[in-house]
Amino acid sequence: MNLAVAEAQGCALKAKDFSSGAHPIWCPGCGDFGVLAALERALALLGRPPHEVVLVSGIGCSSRLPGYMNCYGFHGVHGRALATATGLKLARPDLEVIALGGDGDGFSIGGNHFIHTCRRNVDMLYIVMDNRVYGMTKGQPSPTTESDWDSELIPGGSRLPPFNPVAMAVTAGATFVARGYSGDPQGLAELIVAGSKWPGFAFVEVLSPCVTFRPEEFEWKRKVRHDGVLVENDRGAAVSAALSDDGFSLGILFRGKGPRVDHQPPTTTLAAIEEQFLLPSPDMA
Amino acid sequence: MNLAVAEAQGCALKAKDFSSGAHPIWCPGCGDFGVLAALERALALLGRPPHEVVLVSGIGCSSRLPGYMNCYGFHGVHGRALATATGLKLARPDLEVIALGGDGDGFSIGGNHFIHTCRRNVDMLYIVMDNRVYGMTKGQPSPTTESDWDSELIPGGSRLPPFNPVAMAVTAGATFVARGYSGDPQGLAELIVAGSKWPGFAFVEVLSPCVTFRPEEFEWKRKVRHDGVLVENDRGAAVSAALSDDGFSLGILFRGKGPRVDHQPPTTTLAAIEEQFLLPSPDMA
Amino acid sequence: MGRTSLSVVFAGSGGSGAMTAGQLFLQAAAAAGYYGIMTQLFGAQVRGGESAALVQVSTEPVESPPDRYELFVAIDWEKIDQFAPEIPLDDGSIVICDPAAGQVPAAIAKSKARVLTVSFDDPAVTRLERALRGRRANVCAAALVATLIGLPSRHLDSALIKLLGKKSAEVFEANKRALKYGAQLAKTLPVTLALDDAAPGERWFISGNRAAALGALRGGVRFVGCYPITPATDLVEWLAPHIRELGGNLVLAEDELAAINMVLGASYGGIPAMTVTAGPGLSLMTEAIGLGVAAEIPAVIIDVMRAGPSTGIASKTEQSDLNIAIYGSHGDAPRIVLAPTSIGDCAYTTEWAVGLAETIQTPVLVLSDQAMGQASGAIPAPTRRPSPGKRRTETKAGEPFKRYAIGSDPNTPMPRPGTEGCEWVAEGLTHNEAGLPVSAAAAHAAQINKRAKKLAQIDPGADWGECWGDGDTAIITFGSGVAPAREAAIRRNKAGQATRVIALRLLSPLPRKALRDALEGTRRVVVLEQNHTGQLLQYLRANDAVPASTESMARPGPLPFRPAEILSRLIEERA
Amino acid sequence: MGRTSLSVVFAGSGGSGAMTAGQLFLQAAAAAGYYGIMTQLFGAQVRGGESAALVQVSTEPVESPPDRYELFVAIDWEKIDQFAPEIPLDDGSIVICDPAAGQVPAAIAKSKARVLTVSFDDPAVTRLERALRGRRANVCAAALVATLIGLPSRHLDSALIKLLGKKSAEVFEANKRALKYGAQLAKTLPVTLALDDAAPGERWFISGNRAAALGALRGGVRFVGCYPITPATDLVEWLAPHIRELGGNLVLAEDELAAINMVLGASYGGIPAMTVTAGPGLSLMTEAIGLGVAAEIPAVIIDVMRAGPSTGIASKTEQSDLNIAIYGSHGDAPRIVLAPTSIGDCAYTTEWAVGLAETIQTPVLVLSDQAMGQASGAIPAPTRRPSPGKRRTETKAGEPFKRYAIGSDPNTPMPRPGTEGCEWVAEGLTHNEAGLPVSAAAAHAAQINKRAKKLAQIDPGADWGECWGDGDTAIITFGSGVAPAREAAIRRNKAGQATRVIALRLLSPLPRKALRDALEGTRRVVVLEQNHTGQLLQYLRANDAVPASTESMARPGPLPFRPAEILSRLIEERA
Ligand SMILES: Cc1ncc(C[n+]2csc(CCOP(=O)(O)OP(=O)(O)O)c2C)c(N)n1
Ligand SMILES: Cc1ncc(C[n+]2csc(CCOP(=O)(O)OP(=O)(O)O)c2C)c(N)n1
Ligand code: SF4
Ligand code: SF4
Ligand SMILES: [Mg+2]
Ligand SMILES: [Mg+2]
Repeated sequence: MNLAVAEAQGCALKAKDFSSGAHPIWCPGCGDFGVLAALERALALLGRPPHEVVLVSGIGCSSRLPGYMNCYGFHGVHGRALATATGLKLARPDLEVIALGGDGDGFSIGGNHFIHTCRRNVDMLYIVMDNRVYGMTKGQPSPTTESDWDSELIPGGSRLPPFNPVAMAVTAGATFVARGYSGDPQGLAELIVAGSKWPGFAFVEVLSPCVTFRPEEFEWKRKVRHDGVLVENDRGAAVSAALSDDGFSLGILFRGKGPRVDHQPPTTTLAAIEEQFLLPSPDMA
Repeated sequence: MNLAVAEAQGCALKAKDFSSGAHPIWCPGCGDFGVLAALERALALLGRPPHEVVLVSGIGCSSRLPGYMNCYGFHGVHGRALATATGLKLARPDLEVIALGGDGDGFSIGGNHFIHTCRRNVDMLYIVMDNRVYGMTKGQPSPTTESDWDSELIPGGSRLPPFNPVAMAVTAGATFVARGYSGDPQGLAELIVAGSKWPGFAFVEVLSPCVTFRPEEFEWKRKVRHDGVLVENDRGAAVSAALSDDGFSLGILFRGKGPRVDHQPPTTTLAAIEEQFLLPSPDMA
Repeated sequence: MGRTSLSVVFAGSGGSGAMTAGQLFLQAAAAAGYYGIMTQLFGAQVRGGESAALVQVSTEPVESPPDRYELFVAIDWEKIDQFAPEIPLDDGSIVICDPAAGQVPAAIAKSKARVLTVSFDDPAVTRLERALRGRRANVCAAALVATLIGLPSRHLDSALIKLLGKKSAEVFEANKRALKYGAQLAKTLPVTLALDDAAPGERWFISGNRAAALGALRGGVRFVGCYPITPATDLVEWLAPHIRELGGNLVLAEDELAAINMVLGASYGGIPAMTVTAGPGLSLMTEAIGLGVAAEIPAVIIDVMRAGPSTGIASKTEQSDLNIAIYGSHGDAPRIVLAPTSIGDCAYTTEWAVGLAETIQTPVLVLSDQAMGQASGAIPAPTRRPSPGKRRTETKAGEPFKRYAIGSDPNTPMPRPGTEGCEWVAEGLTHNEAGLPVSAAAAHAAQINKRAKKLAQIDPGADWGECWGDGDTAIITFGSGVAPAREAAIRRNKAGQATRVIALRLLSPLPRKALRDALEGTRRVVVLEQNHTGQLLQYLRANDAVPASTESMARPGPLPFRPAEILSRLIEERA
Repeated sequence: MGRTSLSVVFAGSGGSGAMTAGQLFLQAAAAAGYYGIMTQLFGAQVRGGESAALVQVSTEPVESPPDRYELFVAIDWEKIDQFAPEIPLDDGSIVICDPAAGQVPAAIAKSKARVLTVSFDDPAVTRLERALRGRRANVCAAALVATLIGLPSRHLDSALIKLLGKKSAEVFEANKRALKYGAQLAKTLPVTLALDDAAPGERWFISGNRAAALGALRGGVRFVGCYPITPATDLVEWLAPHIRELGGNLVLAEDELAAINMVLGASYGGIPAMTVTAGPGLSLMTEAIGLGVAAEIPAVIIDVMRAGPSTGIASKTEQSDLNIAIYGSHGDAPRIVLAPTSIGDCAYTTEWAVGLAETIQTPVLVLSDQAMGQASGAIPAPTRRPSPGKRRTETKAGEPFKRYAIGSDPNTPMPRPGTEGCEWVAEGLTHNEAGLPVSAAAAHAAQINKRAKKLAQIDPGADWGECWGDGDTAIITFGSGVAPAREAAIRRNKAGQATRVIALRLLSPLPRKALRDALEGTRRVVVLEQNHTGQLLQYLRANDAVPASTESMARPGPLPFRPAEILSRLIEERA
């Protein structure tokens, strides 16, 4: 459903119902403002009321987002958002669980949880605000940083090939992979809605510029293209596309099959379980 | 160079020069015996004397291997072999550094180091003895375990798609990826030699049965095929091949380009560095 | 009055079935109404290596390791040198072995134990049958010892059915034959070890790890995130099917970092949650435990301690994780630490841990250990349960909800997500009452004080621990130190050296008042613990909770404390 | 004698350049031979938010925070409420501000400080120029204060060149004009704050973090594995290019687990290695630190402490990681913990840490803190260096080499890989002398004792810490508690209340004898530390190292201790 249409139809919830009103600590112009706006819109569209939504994040500028929204949230430790979200969703399948954070949080310290969450396919959404830098710690190269980006820590650049989030997610077993741009809140909101509705783990990489430490990312607005090609099921093809792409094509890039995690109702009682330990009263005869 | 030929030519070093003589704790018939034998042969062939070789491992049955060889070793904590090996190789580029361990050690708890080491392309070899189970802790499913493998912890199987080590390595940026089989020490030794000689990070997945907790892996000897196709540079094609393969094709499966890590000689002295802090003596006039 | 207990070892190489012998014997004795306990010794090999089952049976509850073993049954002698130093025998002990297995090795012979020989091979069984169906010397050995203590054969039969359950009828028959032969053998031996009748009473057959798992279920834990680690894995392996049967989840995480953070997530969702680990895993969890403290999220962490530091000895016991349990997160992150006082108490303490975590909204660590966790016992039924603890979730209507409000009750409501109008963010940064990150000193201090007050307000009542006796010598200990300390105290009391034992169930926050009361009237205080540095004593000193003259009786693992060791050290230290 | 010191705050909103003002002023004063220190306060915003530079200059070395600021220069008033509670002013203070920025806010006005107004906008600069080149009110403010203390303009010029270095000539000229205007403004104000002449002597301009980095280089560290974390990142950012210039490596790891394990790998290779982190990272490193202990691998871990627990307040100081530093690994894993006693001492202590790690072959933690690490000072040149420590690598010829041999010297040789005939395996499992994993109690105890002996044998000599004075009241403290404690003691001594200060550089193993000697003749002992639970005092109590009557003067961060606070608490507590 197109956002404009949805809003025209007068959905019950409005984007502003999801705003906490707190003032973000983000630098003026930070891409994360766009993500915040898109998320508010998307949630309004999804129609789940604020109290049924939980945002789970790690540590970083981007990970501050839950504090700026009106819904439940968990601002945990650096790199563990996906683990926390997985526990939450498995324990409370009735909630709308959205994990989010930065490229450092998700792909550096959190890299292991990323690949294993892709395999696990728990029904939740993961949004990474990828600015290709550790913003909060004031500008060090992250896994997605270009190999020649100059910084105090690594003058001249790391020379390492950047981590390709889309290709990694598909290889690791993700069933829904998309890329959005913070400067396009409308398109991004649509991706978020699609990801939330996806019955499994959905990963949305969002190009979200850090205007302070990566001012050159202003240029992204000229680089992004709405021409991402959706590959269905063929993981090899999706990885090939992601590896040869320049990383600026937007849209849903992959959808595939994965395991379904179902919640099982109780089948026994504690008393029945305890019985196995009870020794029969010996006949003393 | 073919091993038989090499040995016939009478290389200076013999496989037994690398044996410590310690009795492995492995169960009789464990695949890891074959890996040990292949490694000893390969090192003899490589021609680096034992004191220039360091084996770095984590924790698990397979990770016990360094104790059984006559060379330097580092039996560290669970999951961190690649980090330790990276530090060692960067600090001592003159040494032959080989990291090794199990599928649990490398792909579960160590998964983050695995993907980032693939990117970093430090010149060392990584051998994973993949038995698709946590052997040392007595039989729980690892990331590479088949989704329907029944265990005490997950009766009926995890239902998760197995982690594909070859595809993950290639996607993450590895420049040399191969697969060997512990029941074929000769072929495996050749892969190890090729990996060691590779000027960058080389990853060799070794199918190494756990006869105790996965007795069905005896069957692997009938499943493996020496028909792995070498893909050069085209990562997408290599990933596609790895994802569609049944996991039993042996050989070098991918070789590609990656960053080179060079050691820089000193260009200044400590005294010169200290100078920046010295305040000029104020003229008190 | 005749004999009231027997300690016996079944030992053998890989494949000899020594463990099965021990289990068969203990289960048969338990079926006959005896109390008992069995612990296991393994060789270095991952599986199929040599092993020994250490069993005690008794007319009274028994949990302390014996000073010495009265009976040693060698199913074979291979690699016995590996164990010999860990199995105390003396000239009053009896060794039963088969001459076909070779000479009694020096490591055993030097004990001067009396050697009795038997042939474990039933002459009525043909060679061919034996080759086809196995020797079953272990089953025979179990029956031999069971008969020696006077167990009727039906208990052996029922234990066999329990152990073999699903095996084929043929296998079963072969085993029954071995049982019968073993019983016959017993009659040929010139010894009698008949036990008095057992007292009636309800009892359970359970291990410490299973008891802890059960306690968690009783407390309401319905989510477990874990990563395998010895000696904690069998706890979750038992728990896995059962928590699922109760509608809960057990997730095998990719590592301990994921496990503990999954637990915090599930708990935030309102579901009591737990993880189970050992030292190395606990080290990895300390950051998230600090998050649980700061964000006030309930969580139970069971640490089945093993010998450290680092990977140490994975399969053997120690009590050296006390420091990290109490102090192991950065920042001021005080938390609750409990320790079970017996196998059965693993259920009680773990259930209490869940209740405390839920009411105090904070991580609670349970320090079990390998010796207690992996011992199976026929024990008095652990039916006593702590008073239940529930999370406070109801908010005051009309007032704007502040998750971290500063007020008279520091245990502020934590509504479950899904509750309308109470949306709150769990926050690990220094935060204000509403949970928003701030960096002001006043807010920082207010929240630190709030959390400290939660702990300070805990009134453990009688749950703080246990104190037996009122002697003027006191042994303070915890966990698997409790049983041998009690046995030592019983013997000293008999000898007129009045000794009391104080077992701390609540280690942190330290129950100062209860401990002070328990120490009332003592003239000598000794702290017994299984680690090198005397971690418990240092902790008690740090809290000014013991007299300056308090003595340390600390040594590292992995050997268990034996009552005689405690008695002799009590004499030595004084000298 | 005239004025010997001045404390001044430059405050302003994002983009106002308050920090630059502080730096410019301090560097100019330093160039003129004054000692000084500057710390920074930031708002919540990641960058460009409001900020304040807190500066002191003095004719004597100065490191203690002042009780109050004498001068407050508001470049503008935006968001001043964020800071006001952290900046003590009183009716003796002077506020300098521009009426164009609006009224003096209540939070400042309530201090009753005298308000002087100026216009930071040079009337000689046209509006257009100002719009094009910026206001440069900050540069003007710096020049104003510099002129008030009597600095010749050439020092301002040279400081400007140092700070702006590469900027364009145009920019440079605009700034010089602002300097000049500021100097003129000073002359219009009805105050004189002229400082006495500074004493001669070599001095350095350095921060605690840089000093620590330098100490590491001096000690021989040539490998660093790290992961960014505030407030430790600037340490590695300074270190990165320099360690590479010296032929070493600095690797940005994927996380702290990788960082510390890389360090152990590099160190095993024979290269002194280090990691640098803050609380959350340290929590993640505890498992590998335990490995370093067990496998006896040298490693230096610098923890620049910030307010905890959990993520806490990333940019602000606290001393609450003492517990985890000393106790934070599973098992018995005692380690060496040091704390620098001043900015300059960060170099000394870190160099000593490297030497200790290498000689004792074990991890050494250095507990710095944000207040010390991120303060820049013009300080006495830290030229004193500890005696160098080297790893023992030579083995005895002829004997078979055993890495973990038990003998008279517990510091057994650890040959570098590459050495023929000495092949050994670093082992984190309980091992025998040869390094092979074993599980016997005797070997376990032998290795634990070996490692304990290494620590027990450390003779720190005079390096254990410092003791100033011999008063009968003693303040024991560490890290950034030292400077304010010394200042408080100086004042008390002047008032006839003889007070000594004991600064522990070696925290673990506790230098019992030195501390006992330092406490000789005291009648009152107070432990000053910046955390909630009194971690240092508890640790001293655990070690029976202080009298029972010892008082705690502990409170959490993030505000620094000020001498007056210490003085008044010394009076209060007694009452
Ligand atoms: C365990 C731990 N290590 C390091 C840090 C420091 N840290 C905070 S945020 C961050 C990186 C943030 O980068 P990213 O996730 O990309 O978020 P951004 O700020 O760019 O949005 C780091 C390294 C921490 N808080 N905890
Ligand atoms: C931090 C930590 N967590 C868990 C363990 C327990 N553990 C030891 S080995 C192992 C898994 C071994 O599996 P794998 O690496 O596949 O080796 P294998 O035994 O199969 O060769 C685990 C979970 C540990 N030692 N340390
Ligand atoms: S530093 Fe970068 S990522 Fe962080 S708030 Fe500023 S612009 Fe955004
Ligand atoms: S348990 Fe499996 S992996 Fe371990 S030694 Fe035995 S066969 Fe090998
Ligand atoms: Mg980022
Ligand atoms: Mg395995």
